[in-house]
Amino acid sequence: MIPPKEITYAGGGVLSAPPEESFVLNLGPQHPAAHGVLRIKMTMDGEWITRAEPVIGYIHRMHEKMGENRTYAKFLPNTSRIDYLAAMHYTHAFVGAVERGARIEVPLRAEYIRVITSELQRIASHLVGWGAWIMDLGGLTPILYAFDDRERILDLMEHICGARLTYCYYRFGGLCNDVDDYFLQGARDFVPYMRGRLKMYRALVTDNIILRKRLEGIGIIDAEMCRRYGVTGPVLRGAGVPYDVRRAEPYSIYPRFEFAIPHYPAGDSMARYLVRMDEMEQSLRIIEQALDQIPAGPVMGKVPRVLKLPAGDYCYAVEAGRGRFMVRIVSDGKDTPYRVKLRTPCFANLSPFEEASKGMILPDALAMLGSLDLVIPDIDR
Amino acid sequence: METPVNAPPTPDSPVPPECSQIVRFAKLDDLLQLSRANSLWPLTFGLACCAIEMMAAGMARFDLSRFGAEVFRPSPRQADVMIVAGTVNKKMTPAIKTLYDQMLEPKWVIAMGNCAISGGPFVYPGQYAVVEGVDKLFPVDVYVPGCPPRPEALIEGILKLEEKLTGKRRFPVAKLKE
Amino acid sequence: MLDYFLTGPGQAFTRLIIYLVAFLAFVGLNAAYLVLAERKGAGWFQRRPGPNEVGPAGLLQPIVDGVKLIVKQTIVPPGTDGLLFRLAPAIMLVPAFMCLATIPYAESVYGRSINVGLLMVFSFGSISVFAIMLGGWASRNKYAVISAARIVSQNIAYEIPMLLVVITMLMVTGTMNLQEIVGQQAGGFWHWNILKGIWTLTNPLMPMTFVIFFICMLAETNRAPFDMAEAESELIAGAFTEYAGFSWGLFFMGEYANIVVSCSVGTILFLGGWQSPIGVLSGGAWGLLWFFAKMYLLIFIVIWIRWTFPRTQFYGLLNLSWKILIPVSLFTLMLTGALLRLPLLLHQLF
Amino acid sequence: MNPTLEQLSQEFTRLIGPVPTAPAAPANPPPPVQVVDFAVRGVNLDVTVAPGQVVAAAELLNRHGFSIDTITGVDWLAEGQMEVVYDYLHFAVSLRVAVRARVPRDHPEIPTISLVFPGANWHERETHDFFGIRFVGHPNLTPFLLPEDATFHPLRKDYQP
Repeated sequence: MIPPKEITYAGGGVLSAPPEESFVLNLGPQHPAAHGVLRIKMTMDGEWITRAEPVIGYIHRMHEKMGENRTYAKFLPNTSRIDYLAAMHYTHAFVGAVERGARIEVPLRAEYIRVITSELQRIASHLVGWGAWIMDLGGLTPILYAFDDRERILDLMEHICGARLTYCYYRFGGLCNDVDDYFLQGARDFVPYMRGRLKMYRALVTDNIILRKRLEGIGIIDAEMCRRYGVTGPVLRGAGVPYDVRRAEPYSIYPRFEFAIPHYPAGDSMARYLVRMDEMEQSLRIIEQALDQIPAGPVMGKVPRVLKLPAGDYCYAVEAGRGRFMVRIVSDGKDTPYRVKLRTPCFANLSPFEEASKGMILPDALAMLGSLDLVIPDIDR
Repeated sequence: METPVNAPPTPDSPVPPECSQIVRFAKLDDLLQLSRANSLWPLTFGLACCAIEMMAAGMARFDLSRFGAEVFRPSPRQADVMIVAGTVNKKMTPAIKTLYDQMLEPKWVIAMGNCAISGGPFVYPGQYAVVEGVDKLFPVDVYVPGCPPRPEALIEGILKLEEKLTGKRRFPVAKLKE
Repeated sequence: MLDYFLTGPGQAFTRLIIYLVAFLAFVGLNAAYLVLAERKGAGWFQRRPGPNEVGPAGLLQPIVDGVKLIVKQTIVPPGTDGLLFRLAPAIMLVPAFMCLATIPYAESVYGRSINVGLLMVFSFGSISVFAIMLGGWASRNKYAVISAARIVSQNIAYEIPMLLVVITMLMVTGTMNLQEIVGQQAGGFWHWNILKGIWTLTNPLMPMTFVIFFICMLAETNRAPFDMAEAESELIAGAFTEYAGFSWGLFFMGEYANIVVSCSVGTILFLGGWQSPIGVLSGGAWGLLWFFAKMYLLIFIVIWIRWTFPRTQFYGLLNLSWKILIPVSLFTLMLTGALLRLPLLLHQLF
Repeated sequence: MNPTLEQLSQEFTRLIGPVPTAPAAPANPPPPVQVVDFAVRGVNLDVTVAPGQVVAAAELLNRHGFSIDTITGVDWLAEGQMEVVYDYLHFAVSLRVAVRARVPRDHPEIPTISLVFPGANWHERETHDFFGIRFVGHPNLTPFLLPEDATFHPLRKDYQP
C-alpha cells in the first residue's frame, strides 16, 4: 500500500483529496490486455486511475513445492513451463545451478549450442511480446508477422528436441542430443532473414506516428524506481541502466562474444520498445559469431549416475527474455533439493506498476502494462 | 458429459418415438446445427502455455479462420466455445465458473492440454493448488491432449466439435500406413 | 385504389416502400458480406487465407454467422434498464435505413429525392451515437459505461469539423439535394468536387477538406484507429459487452450500415456520385456501377486502415479534432466563402 | 563511488558487532560475514545477521546503491528454525550479497524492509504466504499467490494438505 499523496493526472489535473465519485474497475482475471489471468483492481476517477493494485496468484502452479519433492532430473521439465516463452533460458538457469553445485563440466560444443538456442529463444520471446503488445495498442496485424518469424525458430527447435514450446533440451552436463547440419544451416539462414524482417518492422511499426504518440512519455519507470523495486531486463535497460546478466555475472560462454547492451535513457514505453527491437539485432550478432566458432566434440559431460549436491546453497542467474532469472537451490546433501527458489523477472517487473500507473488514463496504463511484457505464470509460478 | 441441448436423440433415449417425430423439425434443426458448427466463436481466454499454441493456431501458418472460428470474442456473452487453455487453479475456479455461466446457450467447452484435462504434470499426492481437470467444474465437450498440444491438434479439436454438432466430419481421416 | 399507388399521386409512397424493403435486404446482406470482406481483407493483409471452408471460397460464412446469431440465446442481464437495453440496437439500425433512403445510387435509382437530403442524412446519422450511449448506459457494466462516455465526447468532437466540411460543400454546391449535387459534377473526374475547386478557384483546399471528411467519418463510425467505443484490448467489447446474439448482431449491422452511409455520402459529395470518371459510359446501369465502385473503394480504404494502424490515444483523438481539424475546417470554410464572394465584390467595386 | 567487496564486508562486520555465543553453539560457528567464491556459490558476500538487524542491513545496502533481488524463506524443520534469505544485486558492479537471518520456527517474526525497498513488499507477502513468516510492520500482509481466504503455508516442511 502506498500512502495517499497528491496525484497529477495525465493532462495536468491534480487530485489531492480522494475523489468523491470513484469506482472500482476489476480488470481481469479474464481480460484481453492482461495476457493471461492477471487481475488488476483499479480505483478509477472517470477514466483516470487513482490506484491500480495487481492481484496475482490465479495461475499459481506450485513449482517451488514440486522442486522439493522430486529429484533434480524430474524437476527439469517444470522449468520450461514457468515462462513458456523463454523456456530455454529457464532450463539453462536450473541446469546451471545444479552444474555449479555438483561441479559438472560442460563440453564446449554444448555451451555453444546453448548460446545459439538461447539467443534464438530470446528473439522468439521478444517477437511474441512485441506482437501481443502492438495488439493491445489496437494494431492487429504485426502479431501475425511476428508469429510467422517465430514459427521459423520453432521449426528449428522442434528439429533438435521435438517440442515447440516446452523444450527441456538442456540436461545436467550438456544437452539431450546433438544438433545436425540442418539446424546449423537453418540458424545461419535465419540471421539474414530476420535482419530483413526487423528492417521492415522498423519501417512499418516503429516509425508509425500513432504508435510513437501512444508510447513516448507514457509509463515512465526511471532508474531509481527500478533499483528500489528490483526491476531488471528490457524495462531496466529502457531506464538507461546497461545491466545485463550476460555481462554482469558472465555465465556459459557469453564472454567470448561481442555484443552491445542496448539501453535508452528515457524510461518510457518507447524506450522499452526500442530496447527489445535492438536486442533482437544483438542476438542475431551473437548467433552469427557462435555459428562461426562452434567446435566439434561431444555434447554431454561426465555426470554421476545419482545426482547429489553437497550441502549448501547455489545461485545461478541468466538473462531471460524478460530479465534476470535466478535459481537458488538449497541442498542438504540428498538427491532432492531441500528448497528451490525461482526468482522470476516478471514478478519484480510488475511490482512498480502500482506506483507508476498512478494518475494515468486507462489506455495508457494498458500500453504500459504491455511494455512490461508480462507472462503471468512467470509471476505466479 | 454431453451438453443436453444438442444431444441427438439416440435409439434408447427416453423420448417416445412418435413424440420426437412431432417436436423435432429435422431439417431446420440440422441447418441450425450446421450454422453453429461453422461459426464457433471462441472466448479470448488464455491461461498458460497452451494459450500460446492457441494464439499460434489463429496465426497465419495454421489459420483457424479458415473454419470461421477466428473471431475471438473477449466478452463471454458473444462467445460460443470456451477453450480452456492451461492450468486452472483453485484461486481461478470461481472466475472460470462465472465465465462459463456468463456464456449463453448453446455453448461448448474444449479442454486444451493435459492441465485442463486432468491437472497434467502438476498433479502429485499432496498438491494444494491445481484443479484436477476442468470437467470437475463444468461439462467438457472435447479434450485435446498434449503438453502443450500442437496448433493442429487444437484445430482437430474444433473439427471434432463440429463433428459432434453436425454428425459429419468435414475432412476424411487420413489412414495411417501400416 | 391500386392506380393511386402505382401511377397516381401515391406513386412516391409506393416507391418508398419498395426501396425500404430493398434497402433492408441490401443493408442486411451488405453488412454480412462486408464482414466477410473485412475478414478476407484481414487475411490478405496478414498473409493467410481467411475464411474459405464454409461454402465455396467461404461465401456462406456470413450466412451461417447470421443464422447462428439469430438462434443464439439472448438475455437482458438482471439489473439493467430493460427497455433501453432492448431499444438500443433498433435505434442504431433504423436511422441508417432512413439515410439510405435519400441516397441516389444512380440517375434514377433513389428512394426519395428530397430537397434537404443532405440535412436529413446528417441529422439521422447523428442518432447512432445515442444508440451506443443508451446501450452502454443500460448495460449496467462498467466497461460499457466508460465506452458510452467515450463515444459521446468523441462524437461531439468530430461532429463539428464534419459539419463545417459539409457547410463548405453546401456553399460550393448551393443545394442540399443530393441528386442535384451529383448532377453538378458531370463530365469526367476533373469535374468532381474534390478536384473542381482547384481549377475553378472556388476552393483550392478541397482535397484537404476531403481528408478531413474522411477522418471525421472514421471517427463517427467508430472505426479504427478511432475505435474508442469498442477498444477490444481495453474495454472488452465496449458498449456491447453485455449484448449477445441477435441484438449484438443488430449493433454490428448498424455499424456497417453507417459505414455504407458515410462512404456513400463521401462519394456523392466529393467523388461525383454516379458520374463516370471518364465522361463516357455514363447513365443507366453504368451509373450504378460507378457509384458502387467508388463507394466500395472508400470502404476498402476503411478496412485497410483498420488492419494497419494501432489505436490512437483518447486525448490525442480529442486534441486532433479540437486543435487541428476544427481550425483547419473553419479556415477552409472562410476561404471558400471569400473566394465565392470575391467575383461579386470585384464586380461591385469596378 | 561504487562499493567494493572489502568495504562491504568491513561495514557488515561493524554492523553485526560481536556475536553472542550461545551455550549450545557448534564448536566452529561459521563467521557471520563470508566472502565466497562466485563461481561456486553464485554470490560474492554471504552475511548472517540477527533478525533485528535486517533493516539496518537493507539500509546499508541501499546507501551503496544495491537493488533488491529477491526474498525467500527456508524451513529448517530439524533445527526448529526458519531462515529468511535476502538477495541483493548491484546494477553497476558485479556484486551479489545474500543476507540471512534465522527466526524460531514457532514464533517466526522479522521486521519488514519494505519501507527501505518498496520492491520487497511483494517478496515478503509471498514469503508470508509460503512459510507463515510474519513481517512486522508490513502494510498489507494478506494472501498473495494463494487464494484470498488461505490460512495454510504450503512450503513448510510439515505441511499436509
